[in-house]
Amino acid sequence: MALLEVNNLRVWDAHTKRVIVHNTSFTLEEGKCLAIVGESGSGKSVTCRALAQLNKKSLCQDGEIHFRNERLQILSEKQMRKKRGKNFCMILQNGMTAFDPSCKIKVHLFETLKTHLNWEKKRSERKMIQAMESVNLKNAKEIMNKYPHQLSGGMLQRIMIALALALEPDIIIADEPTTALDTISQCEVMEQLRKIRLNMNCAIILVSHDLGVVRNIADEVLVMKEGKVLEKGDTPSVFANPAHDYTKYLIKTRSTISDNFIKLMERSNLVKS
Amino acid sequence: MFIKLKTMFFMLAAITILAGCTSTKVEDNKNTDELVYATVKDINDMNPHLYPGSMSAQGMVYESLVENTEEGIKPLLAESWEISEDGTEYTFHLRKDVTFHDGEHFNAKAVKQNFEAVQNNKEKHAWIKLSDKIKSIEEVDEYTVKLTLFEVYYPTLVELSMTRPYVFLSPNDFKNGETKDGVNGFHGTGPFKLTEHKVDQYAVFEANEDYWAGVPKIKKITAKVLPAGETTLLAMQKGEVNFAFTDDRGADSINIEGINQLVQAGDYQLTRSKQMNTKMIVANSGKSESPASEKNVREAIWYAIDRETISRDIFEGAETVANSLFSINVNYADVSLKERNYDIARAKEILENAGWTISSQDSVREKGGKKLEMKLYYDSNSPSQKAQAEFIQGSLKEVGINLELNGEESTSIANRRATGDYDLLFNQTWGLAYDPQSTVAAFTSEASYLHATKGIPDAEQFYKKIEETLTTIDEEKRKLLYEDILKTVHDEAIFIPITNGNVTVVAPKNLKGISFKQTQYELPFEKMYFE
Amino acid sequence: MRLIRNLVRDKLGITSLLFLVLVMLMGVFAPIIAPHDPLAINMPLRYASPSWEHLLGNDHLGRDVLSRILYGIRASVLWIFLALIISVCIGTVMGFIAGYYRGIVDSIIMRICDVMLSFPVYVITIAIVGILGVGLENILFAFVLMKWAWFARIIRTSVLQYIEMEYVKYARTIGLSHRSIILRHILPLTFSDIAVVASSSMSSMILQISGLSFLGLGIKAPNAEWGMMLSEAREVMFTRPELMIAPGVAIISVVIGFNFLSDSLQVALNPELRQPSKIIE
Amino acid sequence: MLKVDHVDKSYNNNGFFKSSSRKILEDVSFECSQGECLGIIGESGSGKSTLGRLLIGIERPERGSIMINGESIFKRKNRKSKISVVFQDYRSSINPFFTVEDAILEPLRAINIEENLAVIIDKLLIQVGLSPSYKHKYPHELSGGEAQRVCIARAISTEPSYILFDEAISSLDVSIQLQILDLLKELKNSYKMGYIFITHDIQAATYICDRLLIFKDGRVQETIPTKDLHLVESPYAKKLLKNLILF
Amino acid sequence: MGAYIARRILITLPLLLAVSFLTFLLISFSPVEPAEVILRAQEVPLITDELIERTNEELGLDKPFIIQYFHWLISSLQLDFGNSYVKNEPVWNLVGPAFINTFKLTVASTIVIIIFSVLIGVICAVNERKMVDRWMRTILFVFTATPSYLLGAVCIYLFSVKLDLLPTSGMEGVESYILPVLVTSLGYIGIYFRNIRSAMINNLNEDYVLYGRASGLSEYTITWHILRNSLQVAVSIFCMAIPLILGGTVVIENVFAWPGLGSLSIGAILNRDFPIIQAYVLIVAVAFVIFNMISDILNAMLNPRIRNDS
Repeated sequence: MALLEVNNLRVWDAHTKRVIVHNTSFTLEEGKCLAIVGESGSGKSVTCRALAQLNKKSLCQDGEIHFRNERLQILSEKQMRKKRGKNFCMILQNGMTAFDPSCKIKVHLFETLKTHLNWEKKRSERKMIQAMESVNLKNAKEIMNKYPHQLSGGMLQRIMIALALALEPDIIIADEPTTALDTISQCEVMEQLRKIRLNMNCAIILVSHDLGVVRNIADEVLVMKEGKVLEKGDTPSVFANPAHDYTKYLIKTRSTISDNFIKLMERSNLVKS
Repeated sequence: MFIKLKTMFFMLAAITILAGCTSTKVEDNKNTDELVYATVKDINDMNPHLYPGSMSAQGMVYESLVENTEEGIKPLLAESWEISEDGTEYTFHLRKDVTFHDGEHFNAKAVKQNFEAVQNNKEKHAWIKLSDKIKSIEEVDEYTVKLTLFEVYYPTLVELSMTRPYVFLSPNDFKNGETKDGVNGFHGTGPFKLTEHKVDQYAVFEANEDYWAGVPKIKKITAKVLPAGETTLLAMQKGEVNFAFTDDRGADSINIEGINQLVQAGDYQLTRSKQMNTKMIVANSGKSESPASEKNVREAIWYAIDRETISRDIFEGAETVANSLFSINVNYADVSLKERNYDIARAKEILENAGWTISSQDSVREKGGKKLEMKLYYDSNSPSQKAQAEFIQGSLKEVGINLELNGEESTSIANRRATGDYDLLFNQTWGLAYDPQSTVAAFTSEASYLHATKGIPDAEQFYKKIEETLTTIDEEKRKLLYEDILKTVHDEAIFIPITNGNVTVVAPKNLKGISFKQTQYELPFEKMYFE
Repeated sequence: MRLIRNLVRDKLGITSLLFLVLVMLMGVFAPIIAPHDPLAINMPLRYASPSWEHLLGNDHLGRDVLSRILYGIRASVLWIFLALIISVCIGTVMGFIAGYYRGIVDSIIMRICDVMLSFPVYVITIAIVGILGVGLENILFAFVLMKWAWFARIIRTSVLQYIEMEYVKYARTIGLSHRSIILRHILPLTFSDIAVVASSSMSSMILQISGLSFLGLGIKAPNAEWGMMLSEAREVMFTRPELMIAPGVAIISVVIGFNFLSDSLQVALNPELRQPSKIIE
Repeated sequence: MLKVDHVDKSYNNNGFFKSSSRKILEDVSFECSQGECLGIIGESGSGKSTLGRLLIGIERPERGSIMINGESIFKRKNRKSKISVVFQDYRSSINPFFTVEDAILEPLRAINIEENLAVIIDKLLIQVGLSPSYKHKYPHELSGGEAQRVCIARAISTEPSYILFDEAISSLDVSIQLQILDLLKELKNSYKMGYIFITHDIQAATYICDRLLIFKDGRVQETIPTKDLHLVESPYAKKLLKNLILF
Repeated sequence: MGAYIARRILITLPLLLAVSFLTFLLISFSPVEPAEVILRAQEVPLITDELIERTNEELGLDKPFIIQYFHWLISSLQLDFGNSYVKNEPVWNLVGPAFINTFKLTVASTIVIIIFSVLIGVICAVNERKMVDRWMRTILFVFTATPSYLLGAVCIYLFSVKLDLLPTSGMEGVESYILPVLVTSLGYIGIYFRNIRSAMINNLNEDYVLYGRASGLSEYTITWHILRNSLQVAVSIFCMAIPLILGGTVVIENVFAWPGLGSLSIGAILNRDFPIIQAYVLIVAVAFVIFNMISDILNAMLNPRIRNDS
């Protein structure tokens, strides 16, 4: 049984009637990682927000989304709200803006834990410290008492992962989690995502334009362009034998740059392939 | 959340409206023995020996030795008096049953102290010639005082009857025996006591239960500050205020049509005094660089003003056309003077003959490169003055005179009158008690009309005549002198009369006993009563 | 260009702009289009009701209200507009000097602005009228004196913002002169900011000046001005409330026009506000 | 030839009681010769953008000098037609009131070239792979890649001695990045200009640069020819390479 | 934080000094000789040169300008603004009560403004582009464009005369506050609710709102976060509203016969009573500067970026 099944998802702008995501269907198995790949404007973010019904009110969507055989569309906003966070956990691109700038980090964390697990502050704090330490954040208590602007993007990204860890969701939706980060933080964040998946056996939907990241972690790939799904399949086969011209093109450009690099580094043990 | 906010909003709105609805309705004044009158300005400093205060308020609280009535000078705080043969000694016999509001007894000592306090601040009272003439004041016995003058001064009693400064304040209120630097309280002998004063809001006067001439029937009078005319009208309509009258400065802020409507609605009555003063434009003959210094120009202006229309349309008939500085019911004013009726052609002709030529229709006349332009100042608190000014501006344009209008506060206008910094300004005579002697005396006073009259040919001679008029004891001679003086100013067209004004009272319909005094500044509230 | 294009797309904005231009033109050409002499006194027609001859009726001196409203545009809109332009010009120059050259000049100008901005406009206007006397010109003088600081500060901020734009950095890199950078790269953009601020402060100035005229501190009789016309009408507002309608509507509609224009300019200039919904990728 | 010599730069935090200053660049020295492409690699906060501002002469260092062909770049006339720049943010790189034509002509007009402008424009546009019909477009009508191409056309129009690329390809999609990099390679061969390529993307940098300069905390960690990249010695550079996510 | 506040207060001091100097300078431009004005205002009919000289001496007007300024400054600090030319009373006796009256009106209006602009702003923001939003904006748009005196007159006519609910003028009792406060507030609400609304809408598009939603937080919690951030902008605006209203009630005080600073100053102008004008300008300007300072400090307290970076 698929964990999540999406049939003919369509998203359009209510005012301009422009269709942003054309009939899109895919399934996500328990514990798997699905990557949605595409260049800017391909509608990949809108697609994954549509899953949790998080798009703006001016965007309409139809099509069927089944989560553990439950139709999400027929749920009330209140029921849906319960699913968010508990079942679907999101990780946003820019950690710097993802937390209320006028509150300490812990406010959001505790509010979320209180909402879903009804934990009181003490327990939340204890659990968060655990979770944060497991994503390599030291001085967790101190960090929680800071404001977003006092922390780096990589740290905030890892806090979001830690929160997901504490909530133990079924699906983590990671929207470009590495794009805004430095090379070193990128690597760390990817490491944590991989770890979380192993430890908790939760499924991941990863939205990214970075084929390197995708190839690294995803089991399946969905290639999108201008709101349409061009190709889907399991990662190795898509990368080895891309069916669509566009996929081929994407892979080729990416490999041109990195081949050059890899060739340079062949003689070294610095880079792991 | 949103629903909650909405309900919250509507609840708040509802509370606001409810608060409005449940607010206690203002007391109905119609059937009480209280009067609430509207005043444009605060009653101000009530010190009777200084000038900033409201005269109508001072008139309620303080009294003078004698009273000026239609029939002449009558006793007030002085029961009787004698004048010495040579006319320089006045002996007053005081009433014995008078107390000040603070319980202090009114006697010769109090009179002497008050007179001395006034005389010690003499320079401020220069406008009232008597202040210059007083030599001494003595206590003869407890209820007799003797006033000695340096020389004969015929308006002595008239000036003693004025609302200020020769009125009496309880000596307990004096500061170091003086009043010029402020006083400790405002205790007079009058029919009403000042009991509460909130600056720029209201002042409350209550009936003096110990008043020597009987307790006034109106128990409480409140002066409420309402700067804008239409607010007054509204307040009257609602009953927040139930009385209004032409105020101190003669500013008629209330719209006549509005009053008429109010009266027609049935709750109010309108009472007008007989002609009290003359409203006029004063031309500054002494300002040589101004065209107003030229007699022909002044005369042309006189001819160009359609006083009939002003009286009919702007005053809606409430004021009558005036043809001379004083109306003939004023003492000594019954002299035959040349009439100058509305005559545009005549005005043009006069100007043309005087050398003010016009190049085309709609342009301004010129003489020797100088344009025929003048500034007219009016009281910004008086809509009728503004309307008249605009009307006159239009008429003068027709004869080729350009008039610039400036609205200012009355104090500022008085200031201009005193410094001579004007071409033309609105003014009015001071009322029957003051006319003609005070007005004529004012021709020589810098504070008043000195600048205006300076341009009269042989002005020194003219001023001497005025001095003589006031000091002569020969009644016939005085009459002749007055005639001469009035003729001169009339011929010179310095005071361009417009209408004869009166005091207007709007009062509740059931208020009786509304009468007037000889001055436009006070009302005898003590004589009023509700039916 | 983009500005105009966007503005044209915004119906409300272009309508207000056209309306205001029309009003101003009517003010300029008042002598041609006004049916009567606004100063012609005609006492028999005192407070006459509207008629074909006098479409909006007559006032307390029988003057034609319509003509006075038309001539009133000059004092109520055109002169204020002129004062606004003068203060905008002073403010622009000062703001540019401060924002572009920074340093000590900036500090001095900004401190002066701080001091000027510590006085509410009403208060200074009242003080200046108190000193120089009543008159529209004194009020306008006070406004110019006070408002430039406000514009200077806004323009400085926007200069500081635009100076950080990459194309300005580029222009500096290739060695363009300060003059051409200001004229070609910064002024056109700040100009649009100025337009927004100026049009909204225009409406507040109209309201404030009409308020002062209403208090009798403004224009001198017999010249027509809407605030004064309202003040004249107020005296008879309970017997002839209809006299308040014409000047009241005139003020309200012009002020609304400027408000709408300011809003539309803001939208036209800010692409983020333009789209009804922005898709965040 | 561009020579950066012992440059220090710090920013003042103007406090009321004390003014503290924060060092952004410390003793930075390097050279870039004509026709060379030098990559400056640094993570965010390393001071590389400050360095960028110094290299285009719009800010001055506290200490040290930056010379082009022996003349200071902080004099306006020395920069004219010799230095150019392409920024990361293509949206604000072109004045929104300018057409593509205006934008490209700006540097040419600045050095008073008035002849044959129409021909030059067309040639430049073709050279950066755009159709000459683009010259009447406004910046907001261009896609990111197109805008960046216009910026490049503008940068090469005066054939400067060197061009600074300040994260010029970072905001573009990978496929576009490659196109731009190829274009730059091609242009370099035909114009023999020096490139200074500031980026955080070490892979892209190796694709185009001859020499790499590893930059951290305002200091040069290591300078190394690209072909010897695997021989880096500084611990930071090693860590950087280790953490790369490769394709 | 403490350092920030101290710094902000220290900056204010020279500004206050500059403001006071400018006030003094302004009045000294007056073309009329003060001594003469005083004497005239007291209706002293005959003014001699001697009298003027004596008055000048009494007032210290014969001293050099800068000394006059310091004298004035020092006595102003003790609330001694000299005597009113017209009423011959200490200025503070007149200005003080008037200031309190105006301040009462200001505070009442500010409270109403804050409550309603936040409420309406929030309602409009969460219902963006819906009926409520459109109607609210249209209605308030018209109110903002209406001259306050016209609005005042209409309100008096409607509520006081036609419905006979409220007093027309004066300041006796709570009900006399309603109309002046309403008229004062309406214009400002029309401006400020738009600020709140657009701040809310901007915040609605922030990532933290999305993340909050994605974390399954309730709309209530999210709205609270949005409001909290939007109010940061609003707090400083509201703080500035107090001195703005303080200096802008002139017209409304005239319409409702409110015995405040506005009425006092208009009277003072028309009587050329310069000490009162001077005190009025100074008091409002000082209030302006101080509230500006408070608004900055409040803003810093609410905004952790400023709070911690100082």
